[in-house]
Amino acid sequence: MTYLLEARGLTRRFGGVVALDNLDLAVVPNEIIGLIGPNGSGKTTFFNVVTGIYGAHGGSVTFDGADITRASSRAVYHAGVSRTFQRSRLSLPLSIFDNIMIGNHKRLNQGLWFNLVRRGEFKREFEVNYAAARTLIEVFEPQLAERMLEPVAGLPMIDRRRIEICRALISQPKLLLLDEPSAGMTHDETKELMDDILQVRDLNRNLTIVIVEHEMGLIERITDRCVVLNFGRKIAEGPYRQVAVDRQVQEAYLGVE
Amino acid sequence: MDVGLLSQYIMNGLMLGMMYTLVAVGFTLFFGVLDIIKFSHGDVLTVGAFTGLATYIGLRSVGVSSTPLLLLAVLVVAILAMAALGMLIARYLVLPLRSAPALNTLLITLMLGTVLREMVRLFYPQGANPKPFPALLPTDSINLGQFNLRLDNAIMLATGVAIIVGLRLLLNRTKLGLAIRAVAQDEETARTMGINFTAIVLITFAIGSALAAIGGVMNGLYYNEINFGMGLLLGVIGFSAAIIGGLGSIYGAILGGFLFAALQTIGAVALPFASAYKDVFAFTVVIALMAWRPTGLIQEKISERV
Amino acid sequence: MSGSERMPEVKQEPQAPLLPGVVAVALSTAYLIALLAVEKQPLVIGLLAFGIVAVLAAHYMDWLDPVSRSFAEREGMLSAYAILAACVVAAFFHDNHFVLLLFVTVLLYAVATLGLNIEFGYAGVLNFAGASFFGIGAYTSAVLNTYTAVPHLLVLLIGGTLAALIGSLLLLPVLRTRGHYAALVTIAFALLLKTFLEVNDVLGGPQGMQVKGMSILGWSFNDNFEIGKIEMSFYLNYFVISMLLLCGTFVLVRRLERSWIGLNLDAIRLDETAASCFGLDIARWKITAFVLGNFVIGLAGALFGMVGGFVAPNNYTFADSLIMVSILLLGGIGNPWGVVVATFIVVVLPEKLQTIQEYRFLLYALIVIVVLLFRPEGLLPRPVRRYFPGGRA
Amino acid sequence: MSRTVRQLGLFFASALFVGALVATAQAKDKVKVGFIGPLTGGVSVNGIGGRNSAELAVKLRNADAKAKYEYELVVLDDECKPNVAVQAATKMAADKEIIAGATHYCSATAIATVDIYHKFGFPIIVWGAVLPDITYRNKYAEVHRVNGTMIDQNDANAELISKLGFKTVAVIHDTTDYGKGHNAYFSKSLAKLGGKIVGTFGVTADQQDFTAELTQIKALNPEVIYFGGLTPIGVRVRSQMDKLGIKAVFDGTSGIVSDAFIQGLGPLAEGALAFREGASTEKLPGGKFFLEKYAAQKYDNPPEAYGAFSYAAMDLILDSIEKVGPDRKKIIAELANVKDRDSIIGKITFDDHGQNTVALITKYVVQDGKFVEWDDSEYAAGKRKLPGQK
Repeated sequence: MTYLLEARGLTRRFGGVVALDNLDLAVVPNEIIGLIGPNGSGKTTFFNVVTGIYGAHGGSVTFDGADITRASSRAVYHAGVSRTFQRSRLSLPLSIFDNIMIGNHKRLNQGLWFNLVRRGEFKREFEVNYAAARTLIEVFEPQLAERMLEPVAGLPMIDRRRIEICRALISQPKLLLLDEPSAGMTHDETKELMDDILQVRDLNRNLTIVIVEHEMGLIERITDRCVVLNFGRKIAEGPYRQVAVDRQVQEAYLGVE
Repeated sequence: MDVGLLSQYIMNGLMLGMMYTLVAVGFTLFFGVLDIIKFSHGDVLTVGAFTGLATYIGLRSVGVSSTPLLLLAVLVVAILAMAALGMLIARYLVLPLRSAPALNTLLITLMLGTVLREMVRLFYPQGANPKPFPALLPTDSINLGQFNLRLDNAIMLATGVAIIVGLRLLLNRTKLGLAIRAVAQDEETARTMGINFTAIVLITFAIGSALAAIGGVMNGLYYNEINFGMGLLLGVIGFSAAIIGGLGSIYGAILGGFLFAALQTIGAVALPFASAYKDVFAFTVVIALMAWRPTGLIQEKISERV
Repeated sequence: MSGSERMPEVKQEPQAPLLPGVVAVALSTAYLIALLAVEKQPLVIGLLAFGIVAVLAAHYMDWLDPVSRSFAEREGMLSAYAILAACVVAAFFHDNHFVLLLFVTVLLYAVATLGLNIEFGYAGVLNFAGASFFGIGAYTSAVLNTYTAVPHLLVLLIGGTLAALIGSLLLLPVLRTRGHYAALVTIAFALLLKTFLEVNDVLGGPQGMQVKGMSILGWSFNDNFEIGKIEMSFYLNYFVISMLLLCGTFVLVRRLERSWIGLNLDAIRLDETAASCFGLDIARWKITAFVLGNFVIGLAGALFGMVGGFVAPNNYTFADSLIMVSILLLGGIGNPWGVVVATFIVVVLPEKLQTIQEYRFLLYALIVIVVLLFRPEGLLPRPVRRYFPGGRA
Repeated sequence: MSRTVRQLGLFFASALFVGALVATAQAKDKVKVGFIGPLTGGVSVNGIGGRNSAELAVKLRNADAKAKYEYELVVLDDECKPNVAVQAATKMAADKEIIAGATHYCSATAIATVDIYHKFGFPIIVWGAVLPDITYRNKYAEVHRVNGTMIDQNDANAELISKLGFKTVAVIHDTTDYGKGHNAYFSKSLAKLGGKIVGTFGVTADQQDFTAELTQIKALNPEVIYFGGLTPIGVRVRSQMDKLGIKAVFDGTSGIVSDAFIQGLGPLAEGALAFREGASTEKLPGGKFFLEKYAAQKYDNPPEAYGAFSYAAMDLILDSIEKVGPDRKKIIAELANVKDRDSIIGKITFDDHGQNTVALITKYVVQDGKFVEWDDSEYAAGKRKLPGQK
């Protein structure tokens, strides 16, 4: 079968530390994969290597049939991968709308002439995208749709997460990488957020999601499949129930060797 | 080129390099502990030099005439005064701005520099004019062919080296040095280690400013003239030196200081065009260096958490 | 998508009234005229004190909010009034060479600072060599007006282009460096250029060069002229063209900010990594901002060269670049209105305070320090972006 | 009874007289005149000396009951920098209230501003700058000068050092028009007398370190170092010569004739040569009068070398205003036909370029911390010798 995302023997080192150790990981279209493992097991590093923030020291990554191992962050985004960050990286002084539009970069006309001179056409494009952003954020929190032009600096964590996810979704990517969406949120908030994400996914069936998460309840509930990392190596793979009972996994989490 | 002549040029270059280094080390110390650039540093040097001169004139007027005594007094007063000034600046201008964007700190300290400079110009008697600075060191000299070695220059050079070595020892061998390096590494851990952050910052600023004072006096002794504007260019050059060396690294500052002096000297003598172009040459090389090594010659570790 | 029937209205806030803005413009015009007219130092100081008190009072009475709101939403209209006001001031001093020169200086410094604003107000590209690019423009008009017959309007464009081109030599280091390291690149360039102008004979060395005044289609800008029977200062010519330049730049900067490009620049300034993860081409936008900014600065410089009639290296030192930067921070980074207001303060204040002539730099530096300490966002902080102010988002 | 009448008459007469006086005193309307010079920076002593002297002229005039107007002196600082000077000049010329001005000690500033005075039709008299071009490059009716140009002083300079038997000279000059001018005229006159220039070095006016240039000069080993520049860098060059152990005659120009030069160098100044057009102040026709009046004002600065010229320039302006009234155009016309006009610096005659012709050149040598006229010095008498003098 063809994979949407496929990593073969992916390796990344930081000085002496091996963050990714010859990792094989394949993602089938339209599935939701949970990427789990103890802290420092290389989950986030995997995202950073895939999205071109870090280069790989070995192995390869293909996305949608194209090799993106050496691709820049830009290229990866344009290929249809977008992500959220473990520590929210919104532009705080900018408005909700602006932050979402940053995620929409590839669908906005970036021409100097268009932006500076053809204000009429620009306005039309603006209104279309404004509407799109509203529709999207309303799925998460109708309140926010009324505050589109307020800076995000004043908003609570949950709202920032929502905006960050909207920023990742607005460009209708093929693959969404969620890096610990639950970080800094209560259990209920997380649950709510996930339901919203699934709702979006129902609107856009061919969205594939890789999610890094510590909330095992959440993983169990939404993932089709899990991949467990430890010291940058894959130690287990399969449905959550199955990997949850795996001895190696339990040892990894308990830190027994 | 004639050997004597060559050694003369080298001597000139070394003297310049020493003064630049003294300034650059200050910049790099401040950056180390606070990650900020205190741009008024060059003008602290000016104030130091003028404090020294004022001390000299004052003591002469009360009849002190022994040169060594005068020299000692000039140095001590200048150093103490600048150390105090440095602490005040840190306490009331730099520390309160920790949360503000780096650009604000940069601009405020630049403006502070203007304030100091203007104060000297306006409130020091006839401060707008260049002031003769007494030669307090023995000026005997030996002529070796084209090379004229002056005792005072030799002494200054030796002093400079001693100071820098001393600073290294202070930073590496003493508890204080350990504390400073801890703060430079990571403020939080330093605090948890029970280090009084504010105190360390103040002390660091005191040390850096004291170095500036020494640099100022040295400048006066070398050129036998000081003026209210001398700090501006020295400050910028010191900053450049610290940067091309690599901010936060003492060795970087030293390397940068002497490198810049070398560039100027080479620009003045070894290049086809007129010696007046030496600064153009030096700064061109600086810019080229930045393009080649964007974080300085002695690289700062940058690890960005994503 | 289903956006068509739900039009993108912001919450239905009522259109802010025009009046407060108009009143504000009128009052400040009157104040400006008074300030420029009085010579007696006690009066000047009195006026300044009054001005400060008045603004503070208005601030605490919350009279400023309606003003800022009507500026936010009726900007087009109020800009027109502001231009009108400027013309009133100019007309009032129609035969006073010096005041008009001062006024023109303000306008052109404002243009240059707007250019700077594109660079680090939006893209966050540090530039401590503003005065140098200003100088490149000025020297261009000096050389071209002296040795060639290039039409002067073209000379202005060439000045801008040259500034942009020479600036491009710095692109590599500017793009590769960050923070203080980036600052050094432009600082080094500022010193380099000044020394170069000083030691290089072709361009007059420290002695500088005379610049022929502007003349378009035989209309010489350096001659006084008469309207009816009234003698007009020749600086009125320069006022007109500088005003046009300022308006043009203002519109450019506004449109830039209120477009996807403005958004890109902000995104890059605030978080390069995140920006590149959403497909932004960091280098492309930094280059756009740096080149465009320097072009604007050079343009202003070229015109200012002709106004002043003289260029010398000492006009374009690192210290002068700092003045531009402090105008930007005083006014409030990213806010063009702030730039204009701050330019008036920074340029006019020292000129009017002649009694403390000696102390004016000291005072000026202190003011900047105080403002930055107590109002780090500047006098007029930049408001959050509205693409189409007034009613619609 | 007749006595009372007489007394009454006397009373009324005196009353009338007083009244008249008061009336005239009130009737006097204010006229603004300007002064520009370097009040800050390295040569400020000369600027302040000039300012005081101009002020003195105004004060004396205002004290004079016969004067038609009451004068107010507007003083601006040119910092000896062309760009600052241009701003100051524009400011003064743009102010219609100011009728005329005595302007500039530094040639670099004077040459930069002449076009502005012309543009605004503002009559000025240069009181200190010596560059010929100031009056001779253009033929501006607005521009005049009471002091002489640098041409004659460089002839005298070259003549003296060759008379003393010096053959090889290295030239250091600042790269403003002032320094370049000196370099050009000196080199020309020296060549005529068969002297040899072994090297020429242009330096910028705010340069601090000259060791690079001087080390090169040391290798050339000249007998004389000619310095075409002003006091501040003059001081630096001389003291750094000593640092590098260069034993050559320091041969300066009018730009270093100021007490600041000697204060700056102390004993090192000994034996430095300098030249100035015009007699030294005390030997001027009105020199004694001027120095007395100046001393009476208790200024804390001496008038310096060009104070007398500044006084003369301002006095000439005031005379003209008294004669034709406060009107720029008329003043220009009036100054155009100044011929054999008596002044404290001797007869003033403006040629068609507005240049006063000053024949006499004074040669100075520093002796025991003073600028002494060469002919009265122990060096001329042979009691002392310049370095390397045979």
